[in-house]
Amino acid sequence: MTDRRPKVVGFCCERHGMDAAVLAARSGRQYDASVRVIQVPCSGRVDGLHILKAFEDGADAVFVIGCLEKNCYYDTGSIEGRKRVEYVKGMLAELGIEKERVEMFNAASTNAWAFPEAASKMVEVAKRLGPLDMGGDTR
Amino acid sequence: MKAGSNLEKVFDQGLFAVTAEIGPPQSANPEPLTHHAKMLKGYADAFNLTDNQTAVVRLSSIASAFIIMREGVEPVIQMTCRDRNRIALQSDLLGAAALGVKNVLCLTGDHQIFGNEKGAKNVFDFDSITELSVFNQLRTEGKQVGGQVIKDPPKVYLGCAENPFATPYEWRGARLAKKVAAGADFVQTQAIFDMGMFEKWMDDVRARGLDKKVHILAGVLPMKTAGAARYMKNKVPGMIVPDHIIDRMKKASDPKEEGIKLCVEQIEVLKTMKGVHGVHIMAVAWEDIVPRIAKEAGLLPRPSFK
Amino acid sequence: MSSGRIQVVICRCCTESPKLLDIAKLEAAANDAELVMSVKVVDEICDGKAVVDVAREAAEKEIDRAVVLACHKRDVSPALLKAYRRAGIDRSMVEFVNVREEVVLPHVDDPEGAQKKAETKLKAALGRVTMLVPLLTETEEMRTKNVVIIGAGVAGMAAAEAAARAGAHTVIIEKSSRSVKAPGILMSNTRLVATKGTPGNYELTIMAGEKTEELECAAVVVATGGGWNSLKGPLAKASKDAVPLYKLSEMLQAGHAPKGPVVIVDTPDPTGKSLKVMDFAWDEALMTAIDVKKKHPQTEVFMLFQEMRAFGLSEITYKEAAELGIRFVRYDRTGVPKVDPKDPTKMTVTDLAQGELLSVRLGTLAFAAIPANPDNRDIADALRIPMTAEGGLRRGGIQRWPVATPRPGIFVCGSAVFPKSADAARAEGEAAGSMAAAYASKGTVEYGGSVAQVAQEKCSACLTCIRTCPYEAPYIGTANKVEIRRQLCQGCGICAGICPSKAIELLHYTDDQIQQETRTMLGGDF
Amino acid sequence: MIVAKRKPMNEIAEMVAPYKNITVIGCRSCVAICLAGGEKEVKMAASALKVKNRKEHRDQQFETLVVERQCEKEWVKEVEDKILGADVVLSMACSLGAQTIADMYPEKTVFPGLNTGFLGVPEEQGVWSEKCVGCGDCIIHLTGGICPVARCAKSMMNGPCGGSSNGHCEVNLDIECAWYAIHERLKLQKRLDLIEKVMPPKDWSTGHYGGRRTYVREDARLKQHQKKGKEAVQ
Amino acid sequence: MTNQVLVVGGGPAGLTVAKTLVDRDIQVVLVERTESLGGMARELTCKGLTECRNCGVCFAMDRAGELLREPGAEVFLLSEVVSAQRTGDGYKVKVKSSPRYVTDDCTGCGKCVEACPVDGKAVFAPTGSGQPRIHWIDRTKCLHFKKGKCDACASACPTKAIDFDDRAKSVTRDVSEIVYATGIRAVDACEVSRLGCGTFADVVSSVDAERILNEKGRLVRPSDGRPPKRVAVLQCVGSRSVKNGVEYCSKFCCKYATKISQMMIDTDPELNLDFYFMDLRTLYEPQDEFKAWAKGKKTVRLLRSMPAAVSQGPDGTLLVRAATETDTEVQETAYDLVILSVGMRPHGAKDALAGQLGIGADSFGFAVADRELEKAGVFVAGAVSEPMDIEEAAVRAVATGSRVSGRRRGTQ
Repeated sequence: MTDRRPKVVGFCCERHGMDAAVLAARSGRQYDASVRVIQVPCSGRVDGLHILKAFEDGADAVFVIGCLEKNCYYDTGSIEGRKRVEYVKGMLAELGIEKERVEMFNAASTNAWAFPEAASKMVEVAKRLGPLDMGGDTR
Repeated sequence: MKAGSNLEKVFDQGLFAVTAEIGPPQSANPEPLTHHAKMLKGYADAFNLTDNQTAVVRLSSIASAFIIMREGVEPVIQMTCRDRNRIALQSDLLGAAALGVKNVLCLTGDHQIFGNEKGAKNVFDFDSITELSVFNQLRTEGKQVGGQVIKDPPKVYLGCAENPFATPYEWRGARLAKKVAAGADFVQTQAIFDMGMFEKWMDDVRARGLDKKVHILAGVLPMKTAGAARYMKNKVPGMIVPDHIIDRMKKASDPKEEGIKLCVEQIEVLKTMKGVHGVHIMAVAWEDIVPRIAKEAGLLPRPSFK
Repeated sequence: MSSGRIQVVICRCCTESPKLLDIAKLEAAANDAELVMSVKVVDEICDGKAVVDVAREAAEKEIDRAVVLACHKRDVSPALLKAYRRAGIDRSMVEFVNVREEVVLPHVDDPEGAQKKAETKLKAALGRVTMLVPLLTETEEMRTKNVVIIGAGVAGMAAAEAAARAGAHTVIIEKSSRSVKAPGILMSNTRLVATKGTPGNYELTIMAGEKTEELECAAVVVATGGGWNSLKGPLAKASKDAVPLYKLSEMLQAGHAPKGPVVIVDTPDPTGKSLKVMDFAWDEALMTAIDVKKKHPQTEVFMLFQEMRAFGLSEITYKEAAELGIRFVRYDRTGVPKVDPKDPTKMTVTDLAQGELLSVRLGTLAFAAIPANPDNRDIADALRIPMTAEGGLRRGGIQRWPVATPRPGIFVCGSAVFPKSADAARAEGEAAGSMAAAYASKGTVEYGGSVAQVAQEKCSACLTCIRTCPYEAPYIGTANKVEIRRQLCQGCGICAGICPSKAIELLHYTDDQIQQETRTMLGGDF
Repeated sequence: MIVAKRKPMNEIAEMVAPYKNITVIGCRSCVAICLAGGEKEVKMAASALKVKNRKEHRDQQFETLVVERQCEKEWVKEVEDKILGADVVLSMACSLGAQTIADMYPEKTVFPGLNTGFLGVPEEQGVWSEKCVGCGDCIIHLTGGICPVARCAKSMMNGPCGGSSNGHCEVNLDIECAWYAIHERLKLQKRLDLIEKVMPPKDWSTGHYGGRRTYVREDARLKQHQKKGKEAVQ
Repeated sequence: MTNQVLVVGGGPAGLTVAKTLVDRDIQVVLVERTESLGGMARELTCKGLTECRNCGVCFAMDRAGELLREPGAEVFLLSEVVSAQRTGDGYKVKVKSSPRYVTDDCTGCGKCVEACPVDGKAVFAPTGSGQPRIHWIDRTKCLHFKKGKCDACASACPTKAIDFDDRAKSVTRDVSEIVYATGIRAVDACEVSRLGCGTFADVVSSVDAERILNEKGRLVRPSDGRPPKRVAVLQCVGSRSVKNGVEYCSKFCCKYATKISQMMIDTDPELNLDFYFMDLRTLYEPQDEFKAWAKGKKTVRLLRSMPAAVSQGPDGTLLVRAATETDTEVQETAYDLVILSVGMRPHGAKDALAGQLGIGADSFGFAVADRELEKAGVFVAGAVSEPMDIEEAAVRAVATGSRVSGRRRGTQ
């Protein structure tokens, strides 16, 4: 374990994902600065490769946040997004890396709690499991 | 006379034949076989020796046949296409015949997935029908699949199985016709519970005139519990058990007795059915019940030929 | 690749209050960055003077791309982009960084972290902006002002009127021979067969009677309605006097007296085994029942239902019906209505409210079940629009406009989606009609921008993108490789994310751009 | 097409663990189409291994590339330097690709990244099913265009067996019984006569059981005089 | 500016009409009585966690955000239309806006609220997810105005966004049409006295429940802020009743109540939830969909019964007394939280402005505007005219919008 601040990447869709984040910000809701938001047009744009690369480049936890399923601006995008996340979870698990380090979240433009909760949850996960390169979970 | 087996004689005399099953043990111990042979002698005309049934490794059917013959009981050896290619099948046929086995039942065989050797590589060089045709050619013309002609071809009486309750139902008569064309002398059917459906099949069979060409042994299966009935209805593919039968077993105070009663009733019906030349009693793992069923169904005494 | 002449704009209004960030540091960082030719710190980027000032310097310094540190890009005044365009900088070459809502506001308690984050975001944006390419947007003329409405029912007619009112040329396609007075053209005995073309210029293939015709249109409104009250099911089979509800009401309107007692059952298949229903025509059922009672007070009327869904003001109708002495019987799967096989005029049902087995004489038996319209399948196929599990036509998510489908210019309304009261269906029709007309009245469609692009030499033509795209944008082109119909591409990037050969890139969100930005953001220590 | 599927990452990781420089090579044909070994999967596999290495502080170099058809020497040759430069090659193609590389560079260790499954078709996006076993003697003109050898669990020539229940196979009730399907198809075509007569035992010698097969087309083959470079030398 | 369209009310209907018109290049003046746009939708929660449950809240709020950015729309908050005079084929309307005392430098951090010494506070964040996210001061409560001193909020504000010098404004506009979309009020659950509303802290109305869910994403007890383990949802509180509340069915309550129930279970699968109802009227959804869902959850019970009373047990838990559906025996069941699913009443149909414009009201108080009135340029939109949910309000508003623009084409 180490006191190095965890690094979390959040791929955030430009639509309800970002709308929720903005509403949260304007409502004075806080989350850890270590969360790096990468904007994508739709969570369906996120490629499993982007998630893995983020880990390669130093992320300790990664999340994708998009519109609610069945209410995705791009109709089926957030369903695709979730599938990509699930696939990566599988690959990591096979390699003995905690799959909790990747999550998919859905948000609606009107729930101010959604983005900060997702972000904080992942920061908490990253802290609990420890930085990836510090071996993380040593089981 | 094709093989001069006891079973063949019974048919030739136009008598109502009875066959039953003896499951070989999962061991090298011949004892259970001799035990069953002694116990069942005289209650049926011939006994099927299953060939690694449901793909579970058992004492080989040919060896089993030889063992029960020592007790003066006539075997029907089952030969599946699952584990042997055409070389092994033909050689085993010659071997069996040489040991004095006269009845052979040709089967495709259960898939290994059902057994205790799931990782096995199956063969299925033949299916039951090609197997029949090959054996038929071998016994009549002494000609192997490959074309080689042999001296002293095997004298065997060829049988097959047919399931009237598997889909597509309308094709089942036609399929029997293929087996007859391939050289089947007798056929043992899947266990019958839905009489109506079996009747339908028989109509088709009679319409095709098959009852004249092949001896039909209707399969019956005594059940011990309602659970068994339900299991067969739901879990065994190609098996149809009407609800009224399940109910009957459920309601019964003594299911075992009910099962026997049911079986006997079925035999009574089958005895009177045109084109049915006998019954095949499948008392799986319940061999000792066969004498009683045979008796209560009025199938005794069995004829003997010197 | 790093080229270009960059201008960095920092809006104090967005980044400075509350005093959290050290703007000077940001400014310095910007100045130190390579390729940065101009750094402007303005009090309010939304202020006209600031915009002019920024644009002037951009022009002087021959800036070709810009990074703007402010708030959410859609809140930044469009004036800035206009000014930039005049200065020769395409909107697509401007990278906005939402410092306000992504850095300042969520991290007020962590100035140090926020500062580092802001600086890293600037760095990432500078990296991104050098990778940007000008995006081409094209406009296509709509060849017609036609709005085609499918179905001349309640919703369809309302749609036609609304569309006509808004100045569209309306063409109504009606599969039956029904002829009604409608604005524009009405083609009865006509079905939709197939659709080609792109939004704003759809080419419909229709079957008018026996002959096939091509019909061009700018937009389409689907108003095929629900299925008629169904007669499929054991109850209908059992009784020869069974009629669908609408027949009963027609009969009453025609002045005929129904054979009493009148029994209205929600569905002819109460166990739901053979008939898949969407909903029940409860408004109509109640009105018909009342109609019977009013015209023939002596006639007994029963209504058998599993759930009395008298929405909104129909509750009042419901009460009225009860007061008129109509007997309401609620049942469930455990005691469904049965017609006596020996006596087809006798029906029994377990009345849950009374907890008794009720036996009713059948004079007239009517059913209110509305299954999905069987035509929906063909319509959905022809228009390439999705369907619901119940067999209705599916709209886009509610965050889009309520009557819109995922395909631009195609709208669905009324009971084709889910059964509705006539009044609600009319309103939906009106809404859909006006949306379609508004779409058609634009006269042009703009497309392009951040769309998908195929590197054909990499494409394995595996069809994955074609199967996955919600918009039918990818197709197999003449080279037997995938091409993108730019008019259909909405820029979601689903195809780019799923392509197994990495042959598809979404402009401005290429793998390089996304990974580069991620790497830079992770580089910062905060 | 050939349908394959990625080996579990832990198996792959184990195989490559002892090596420093690893070249991962995918293929743009079948395995790309069945989403197992295209550029995306190649890069993801490499990236996933790097993530593991980051966790375990192991240092490995990965080179990722994709060739048009890994089963053909010429295509492989194009990336020869990358192969020779590596300690080990991880082939993300079907075993044909992997073996092609292995045969071309006998001194190189080549690991299979995929499990090669079968000859099949995509039933729907994400679902593939086996339709042919390459028996070398096609008979589907007799069976309504449905291959019993590949699609019947017992490769029967005279099906369906007694296990066919409601048109499904006893071995796997989710799968249709091939012979039931054949019957329905031929009934539709009014050609049931095709399966009324006994079909003779199949001659398996044309298939794999006849020994490893080589097809030769003399007209297509290059004559000695036509060959260039070292091919020309016996 | 002339020939604008006046939209009265910034709820789902008003917003949708306004956006529809703006999209058709018609200038809009939108007047909202409260401090932010969104109407009822501000207080309602999105009811999906992973999957959208189609409640329409986001649709309304997204329009609110868009409209505030629209150059073609003039939005007046904390404002009222004090008069509307017929002029030719249009109207001259007078709009009076109360001061907000907070500028748009407000970042919504809420430090001012913390600082405010008034109990019950005098400075507020915008209701729920209302737009814009700018706080406001209620002059009638604020010490600065009552006592002439106190600037606690001003000194607490990190962005100096408090402006006590803000003044009331009043403007006049010439408009060609007026859309009346004043919306609804939730029925006060306390009108039904027997159910413990107002008496027990943990008996809340469905609107309160939605407010909590919207704010926290999960339901907690008002009394101790802890998540409840046993929840009762009571339908038709103040609806379908001649005695208390309203006589008609409010239409959306079943839809929203079933969906927040599903949301509660999604957030806490352990939660025991009892759903009391008379008839299950889930809008535009197959009638047994919710039943099927409930069947699949071990902890959910659907009870067809209208509870007689809510009392408090010795251990402080809430006891709901209700006749069981099957037999007539009465049972008492204990809960930590009781949600009273309230209906709606039309709002503003009887206001002076409505009278001036010739808008009538039916026996239930729903606004009535016939086509004649529409010819004169007065339109009614949204739930003020009849019970409806957000989606239907939006759809009907688009329809209204099309008639408004249609009239303009006609008159031009």
